[in-house]
Amino acid sequence: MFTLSHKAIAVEPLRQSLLRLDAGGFCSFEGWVRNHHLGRGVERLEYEAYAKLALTQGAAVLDAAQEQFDLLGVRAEHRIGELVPGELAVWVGVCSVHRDQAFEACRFIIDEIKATVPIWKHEFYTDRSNEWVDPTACHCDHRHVAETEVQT
Amino acid sequence: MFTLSHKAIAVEPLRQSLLRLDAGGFCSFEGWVRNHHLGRGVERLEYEAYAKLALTQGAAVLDAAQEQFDLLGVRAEHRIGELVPGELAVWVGVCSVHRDQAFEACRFIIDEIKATVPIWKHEFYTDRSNEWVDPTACHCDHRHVAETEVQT
Amino acid sequence: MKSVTMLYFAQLSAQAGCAEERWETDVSSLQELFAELKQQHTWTLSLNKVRFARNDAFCAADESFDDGDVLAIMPPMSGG
Amino acid sequence: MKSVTMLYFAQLSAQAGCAEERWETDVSSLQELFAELKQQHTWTLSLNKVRFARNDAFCAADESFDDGDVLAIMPPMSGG
Repeated sequence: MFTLSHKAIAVEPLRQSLLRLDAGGFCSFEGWVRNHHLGRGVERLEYEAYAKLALTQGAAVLDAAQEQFDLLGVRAEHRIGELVPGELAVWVGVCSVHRDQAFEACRFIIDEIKATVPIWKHEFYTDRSNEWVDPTACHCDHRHVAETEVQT
Repeated sequence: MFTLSHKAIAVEPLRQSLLRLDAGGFCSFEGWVRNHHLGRGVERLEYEAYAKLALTQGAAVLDAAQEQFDLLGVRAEHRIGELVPGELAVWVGVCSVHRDQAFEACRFIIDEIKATVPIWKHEFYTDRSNEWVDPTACHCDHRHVAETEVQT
Repeated sequence: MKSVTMLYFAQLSAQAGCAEERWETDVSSLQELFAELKQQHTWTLSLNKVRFARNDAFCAADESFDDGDVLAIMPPMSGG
Repeated sequence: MKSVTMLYFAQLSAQAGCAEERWETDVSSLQELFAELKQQHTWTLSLNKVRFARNDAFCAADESFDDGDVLAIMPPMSGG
């Protein structure tokens, strides 16, 4: 199940929803809001979603993971709205009989969510500028160039 | 920090010990006690440790991960004593600036813990037999042959 | 002439000054519609960067559309 | 003749009937000590399967030891 949350993501209920007596390995990934990006201080950010399509596409990503890997459970939740550094942006959890499949599926799911689920990150920096993050504008692994608007 | 616990592992305090404002990715792995192993029903198991060496070797594994990967935090805890299916046997958590390093380090750590930290699993089956698990006795990925003692 | 509901997101919405609008058009594919709207809203993203949805489902740039459709134009995703 | 404290774990301990014992020996390396104890305790594991520790630190099979040392013989690990 893929869900969107306007409130702080509660990790423990998500994790507990996956507990199974026949599972041996559980892998989770959490995306945390960092206080820096490309050398700039991040003060806060906003996630905007195309909610209806995000929910169907998120579910499709989890379905694809279940087809591709040997899993006993999958769950993901993405936060929407305004967040500050230290907050949880996205949670992915996977359980399986063995750890291989859990690790690989978890990695697959977060990569697919980032690339295909219609959610956008608007970063607000400590220098009062802000930017819609565009991962496709990378010049290399860790440098983005996108439209920067200085707040007036 | 690598720790051993005689009580149920509490996930949330471990996770919270890794929270950092400059970290963007967190990956955790949990080993859960399964109710089956190689086709046999597992009723309970006991983990025995060479505690003193397990603590120094566990710490060495985490140190090696920090040398090999670009990490902001690592933490692992292994349960000792008697466990039943569904309980948490081991927890590993890693945070980093980016998710690549978090995933890879988490995988490295659990693999190294399993292979090098002196802890042994004694499985007790629903058919009343029991066995000290020997991963090196694998004939293939998922079949072990080891000394089986039938309880009298 | 078809009348559609357009949905814009992130920088496309910021540059257009609205997240949703009615649009009347004679073009027949989403990519032609994008070209029309790019000029109208002075969008900076090029066609190869955007993705389209028709009635809440992803679709190709050369997809056609009908009067009354809800059409979305999306910049590169950046969730996670 | 050296007197050492032996530590056994898991199936080695189960087969020996004890987890710890004093042992008097004339051999000079851990692998020789293992051969001696394997016979004594009818252990089924072979040398290439076990690991050794001397005074709570891993060591090689050809390591020597001193009177008073604490020596551990460990079967393949199976934590996790």
